[in-house]
Amino acid sequence: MTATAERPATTIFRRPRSTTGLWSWLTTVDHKRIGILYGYAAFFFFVIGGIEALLLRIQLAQANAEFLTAGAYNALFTMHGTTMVFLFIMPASAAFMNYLLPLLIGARDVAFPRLNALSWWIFLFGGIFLYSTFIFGTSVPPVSPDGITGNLAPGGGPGSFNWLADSPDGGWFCYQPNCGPLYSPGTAMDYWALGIQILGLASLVSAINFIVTVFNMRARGMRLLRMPVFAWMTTVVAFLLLFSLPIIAVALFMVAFDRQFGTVFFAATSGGDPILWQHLFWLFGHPEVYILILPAMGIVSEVLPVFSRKPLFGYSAVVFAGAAIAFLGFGVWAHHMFASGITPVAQAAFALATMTIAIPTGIKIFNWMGTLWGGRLRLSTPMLFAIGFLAMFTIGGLSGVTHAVVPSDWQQTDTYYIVAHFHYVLFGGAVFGLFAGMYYWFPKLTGRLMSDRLGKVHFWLQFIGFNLTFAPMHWLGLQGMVRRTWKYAPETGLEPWNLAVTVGAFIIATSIAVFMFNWYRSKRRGALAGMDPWDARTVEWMTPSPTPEHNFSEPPVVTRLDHFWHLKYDEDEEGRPVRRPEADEMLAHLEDVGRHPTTPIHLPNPSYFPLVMAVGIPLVFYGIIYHTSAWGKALIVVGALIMLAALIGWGMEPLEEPHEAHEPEQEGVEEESGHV
Amino acid sequence: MLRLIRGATVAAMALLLGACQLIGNEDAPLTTFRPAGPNAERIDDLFWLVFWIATAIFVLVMGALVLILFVFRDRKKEDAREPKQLHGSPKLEVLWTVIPALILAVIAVPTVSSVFELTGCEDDSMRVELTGHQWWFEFHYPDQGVDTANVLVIPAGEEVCLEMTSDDVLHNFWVPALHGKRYLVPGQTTLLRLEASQPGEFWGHCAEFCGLSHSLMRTRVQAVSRAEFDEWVAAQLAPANLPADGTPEFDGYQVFLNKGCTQCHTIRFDDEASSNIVLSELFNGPDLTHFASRNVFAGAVLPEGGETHEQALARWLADPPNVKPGSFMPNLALTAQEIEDLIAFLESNT
Amino acid sequence: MSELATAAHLEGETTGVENRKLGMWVFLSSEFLFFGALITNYLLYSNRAGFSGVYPAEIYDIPFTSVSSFVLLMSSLTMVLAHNALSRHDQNGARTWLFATAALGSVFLGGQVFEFTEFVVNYDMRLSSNPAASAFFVLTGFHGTHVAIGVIMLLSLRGMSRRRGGLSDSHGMNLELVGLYWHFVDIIWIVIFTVVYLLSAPPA
Amino acid sequence: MSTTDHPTPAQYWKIAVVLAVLTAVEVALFYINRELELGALNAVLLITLAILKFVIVVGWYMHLRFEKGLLSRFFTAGFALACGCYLVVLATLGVVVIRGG
Ligand code: HEA
Ligand code: HEA
Ligand code: HEC
Ligand code: CUA
Ligand SMILES: [Cu+2]
Repeated sequence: MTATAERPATTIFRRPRSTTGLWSWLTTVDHKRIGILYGYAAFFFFVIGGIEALLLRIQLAQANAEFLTAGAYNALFTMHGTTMVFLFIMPASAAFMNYLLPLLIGARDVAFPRLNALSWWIFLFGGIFLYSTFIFGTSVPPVSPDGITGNLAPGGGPGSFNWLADSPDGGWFCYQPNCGPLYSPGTAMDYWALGIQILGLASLVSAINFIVTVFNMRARGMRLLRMPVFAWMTTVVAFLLLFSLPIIAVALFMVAFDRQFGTVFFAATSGGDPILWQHLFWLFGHPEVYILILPAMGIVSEVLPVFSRKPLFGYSAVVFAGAAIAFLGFGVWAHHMFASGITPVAQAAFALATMTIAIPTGIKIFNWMGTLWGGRLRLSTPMLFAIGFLAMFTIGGLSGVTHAVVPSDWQQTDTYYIVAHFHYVLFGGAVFGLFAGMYYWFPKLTGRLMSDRLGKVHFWLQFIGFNLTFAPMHWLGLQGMVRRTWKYAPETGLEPWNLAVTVGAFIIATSIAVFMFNWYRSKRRGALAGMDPWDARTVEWMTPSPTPEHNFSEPPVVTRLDHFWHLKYDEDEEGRPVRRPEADEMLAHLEDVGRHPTTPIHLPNPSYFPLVMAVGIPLVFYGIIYHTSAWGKALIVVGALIMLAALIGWGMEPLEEPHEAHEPEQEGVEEESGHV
Repeated sequence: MLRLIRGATVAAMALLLGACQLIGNEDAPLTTFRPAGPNAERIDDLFWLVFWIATAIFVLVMGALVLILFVFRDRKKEDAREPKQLHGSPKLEVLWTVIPALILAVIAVPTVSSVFELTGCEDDSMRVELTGHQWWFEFHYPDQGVDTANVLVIPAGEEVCLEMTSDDVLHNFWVPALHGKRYLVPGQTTLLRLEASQPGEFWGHCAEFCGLSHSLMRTRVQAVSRAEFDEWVAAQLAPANLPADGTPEFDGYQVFLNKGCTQCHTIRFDDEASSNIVLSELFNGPDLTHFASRNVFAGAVLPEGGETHEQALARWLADPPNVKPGSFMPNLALTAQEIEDLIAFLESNT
Repeated sequence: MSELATAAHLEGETTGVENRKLGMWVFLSSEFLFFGALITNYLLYSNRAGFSGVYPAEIYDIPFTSVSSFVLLMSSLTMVLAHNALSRHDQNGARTWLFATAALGSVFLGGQVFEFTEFVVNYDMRLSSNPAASAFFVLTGFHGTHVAIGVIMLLSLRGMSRRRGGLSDSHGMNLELVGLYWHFVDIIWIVIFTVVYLLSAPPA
Repeated sequence: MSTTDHPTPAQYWKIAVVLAVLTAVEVALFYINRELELGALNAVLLITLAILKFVIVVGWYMHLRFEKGLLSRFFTAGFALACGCYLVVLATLGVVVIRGG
């Protein structure tokens, strides 16, 4: 089907045309720009989440400290966890997926470019909605079942950050009934529940988009088992999102209904079952942790081969292990509930299921080491981070296995031992992996290289800071430090290590500052990268850097895994690569064609409607929070009308403007693509 | 610069490990490493088994990684040869699937068996009903008829079965020296068995986030000999002493009656005196009949920092939510005199 | 070493299914998890003993619900007939069947409104009565919302077809998509009708 | 756009009749069970009937039978995953009792 088949019946607005400046970013449907937007937003939230963590750490540096009030502390760890998971790692992964997925599979864009823009805007507004709790949210003292009103925390001095206490404070898994209407009255928790709901919507739309992209948009010859591992992991993550988000959506609706409309799903006083929430949350939450780690594993699988100058060892094993992790990930959720009083049969079953995940994960680890084995390891910054990932993730994974040993977990659960585990996998794993990717693909993004020297300073500072922060937490946990604790008594003997942890956190912060400086400077003044700075293997490097708007002038025709590498290298009898004599000429040709396409290329036109549509959603959700008041109802109506208008506009606007090719030379040729 | 940082890393790691070793012997009352009863010991054994297996894997994997980095690092020599392009090895894939599976099987067997061994209670063990409140623990001994709070007294060498529930949100009862954790779920009953081999006092903590003062919801378990336990029960069953007229204790008693304390707290006197107190069903606060017999109170948080029981009580009565943010016991605006009298009265209830 | 780019190498890069249709199927597969959670929720609570107030299973009007289930089921027939008519370029037929589908859907919705009102007014079963009631209303309510969205989509398709004198090929895809969604909502009701209405019983 | 071997309208009507009959049987079973207390048999029968209707609608009305296998794989994946996970949730919450435990 081509867009020429019909003329737009009415054009309410003129189509956006700007290709530079603010408007171009507000209306873009280019997957690369959307990726960049995701990336900066995610990093912004990383800094916010990090600052929250630093505040937590200052409070915990000493026993019985009074730096933060209890209310502020509880709000901060809740927002820290929520931010890092939903507003940092997920969108940062989405940034990579958006930017890279089409490039990796040799496509011009994702299947539904406008839906892609919609996902981004929904995400952004979801994040803003969630954070607006700091301004609009309220916490009021709970009322006991017997009708006695509790007391709020004493205010503390102006330096005690008590104003932060008016925000969600139930932990990132919001256990019921503490998060219910009875024990968390006030609107803060509504912001949390509805904010996560909005963010989930954004991810669900992305997931569908990526799945269709992978199955329908690959370049010729790019069979599934020729896709780069990162594209594979994107696919796997998309399926994880697809199947786990509806679960949390229902769970969050139940919370929201309990809080807003008087249902009693989790109200123990009316017979509701608080454990049901835990099942639903973790049935989502455990797949979620693989949603967080698999993209990083994909990145590492791209980086290690390039810097070892060897193909990925056991490509298909790595791919299938990724899929197996995802599949098994749906069968282990109750390992977060070993202490909840589920039957021993269930505990044993979930323990066994949990342990099996170590097998496919081990397969990945060992294949990565097989990749390194016998290679010519260039320890540039991306490689350092990838190796850091390998080492740190293994530690986190092994402590994960110790949790799977149920009776041990009864001791460990809800202590800093768990906090240590998940920071090793989340920070040591996902964050190290993401940094590897940032250094690796920075040239693709900007055409320049990041400073390797500063990169190494960043790496080593972060590596030290990270271990100093999170290694002692194992110890603290086993010495009895429960998590989510605002204060601990001096007699517990926990103080020295807590101080070390806090120092470590500040070293991490320093390292991040180094990174930010490096990024800023390299963008302006970094060495020019050229098209293929790393002598890479995959087809995204077959386009000039920075990537031109149309990605590929001629989409590659892929003949095998690591297509690009094999265009550059032949193998001798020993199986060692020999650079083809024509390689340099080919690169020059690719660069030239990439910049100056010979055939006209038709790209999806920018559109206002994703942005407009996304504006409506938070309005409706604000309206729901205040639905008892007239203006709350008005907000719902206004939001709905905006969405409806956007929908109509969207429906009437063809994806590609048939008679306004965006460059004069590009008339006539139609690219096949969907209409959404 | 870089070399410096790298050197520092290695040194820091070594220090870290060493320091762990040192502080291992330190006196941490909540540590999981000093099990004091059969349940915790069983867990401890299991932990160490798994710990050493994990450490072995860790050492092997890290050792191999460091070795690889050392051997295969590109030394940027001109004549360096390109590496052989290995694509994988089905044999190795099988190997590193099977070996971890076998290791896990080794871990799985004791895991599963101990789960069954350590869950639930023996039928004939002594029962204690435990109810979690924001932010204190209430203990009721149904067979003995004793009510107390925050300090659980048990006979050493005997199994005690906690039948646990919660009055409000989730809590999680944890005494590391005696057993792992178990949730207290409103509307449901969960079981946890505790046994201390020797007399002693053990610290505990609520481990599930339960609102504003979760970090100040602690507990103690005191294991005593059977004889002492029986004595303790007898003492707890005795009614509180009605103070004689004109003493400071009596003034405190009057304050207690008149300042609304009885809305939430029970003190059991002998029958005649009890009839003086209108016990309101309004709210359930800790039973204060033998308040002074408990070495810690207010969620086992007070006294703290070396203060005496009396000093702590004075601080508590002056402004409970200041000691414990969010506490359901309000600041009753007591005068210094009233507080003094109350202390005299409450401290006499041993 | 390098192989030739033979035709066999280049096969199988896409599914051949139109993007939007693939997207719709992918979306529908995730809806199982959505409704599954709601049904689970109902199953958990529907026969727990000890709630105050009535249980939904005590007051079902099976004959009434059977009729509205039948109505929804038949709307799947009219939906598929609309699709079939369009594929035969029978614009009028398509319009008629679309309208019939929307009408049947509306009847079903009307039935649901009636049922809810009945439960609230006659039996005082409300969202807040007990978890079983909460679960019932939220499950069937979300299903009803899906039906309502379907009806709106059907009507706008029909409206578009009238304004433009017919549905073009690309609208044919729209119709097919709406159809898939519609049938899906119907099969969810098949499950709900059996599991929630016919099989559930109040606690003994 | 659509494949050629779709059912004809006549077939669609026939399928509708089958569906209607199955529904009638379901309702009948409900009343029979009230009188005769069929117990587990009732559940088995009703669920079988529902599955039958489900498969018919998906297979013919949604044309899944006539589509690329990939679509059925996606669809069944969602369905199977939902059934699997939620049954385990119910089992763990003690609603579905699995014998032998
Ligand atoms: C990136 C995220 C991520 C990842 C990848 C993992 C991976 C794993 N996690 Fe983790 N986990 C979290 C994030 C993650 N987790 C979070 C956020 C929480 C806490 C949530 C909260 O309470 O707030 C948590 C909590 C958590 C718990 C609950 C603890 C509790 O609260 O009581 C458990 C229990 O079993 C667990 C287990 C595991 C296991 C077995 C793995 C496995 O996948 C690990 C597998 C990897 C390896 C084992 C290492 C490499 C393998 C080899 C070298 C092969 C050889 C190894 C063996 C033979 C053992 N995790
Ligand atoms: C990906 C996820 C992620 C990441 C990266 C982190 C990063 C960090 N976390 Fe995170 N954490 C979680 C996920 C994560 N955390 C989750 C899910 C929880 C559970 C929450 C709950 O219980 O509900 C948790 C809980 C948690 C706790 C437990 C709180 C409690 O139980 O009471 C602690 C305590 O120390 C902590 C500390 C830290 C620290 C010090 C970092 C540091 O690594 C952060 C370092 C980053 C920065 C410091 C960035 C800032 C940069 C700068 C400031 C540069 C300078 C700026 C300028 C020049 C402008 N975290
Ligand atoms: C509205 C209810 C309420 C009133 C009125 C009240 N209390 Fe309390 N009291 C509590 C609660 C709840 C606790 C438990 C607080 C905690 O540990 O978090 C408590 C704890 C205590 C404790 C510590 C008990 C222990 O063993 O932990 C003492 C002593 C005490 N109150 C004395 C008093 C006195 C004296 C008065 C009257 C002047 C009083 N209370 C009035 C609710 C109340
Ligand atoms: Cu009670 Cu934490
Ligand atoms: Cu998990």
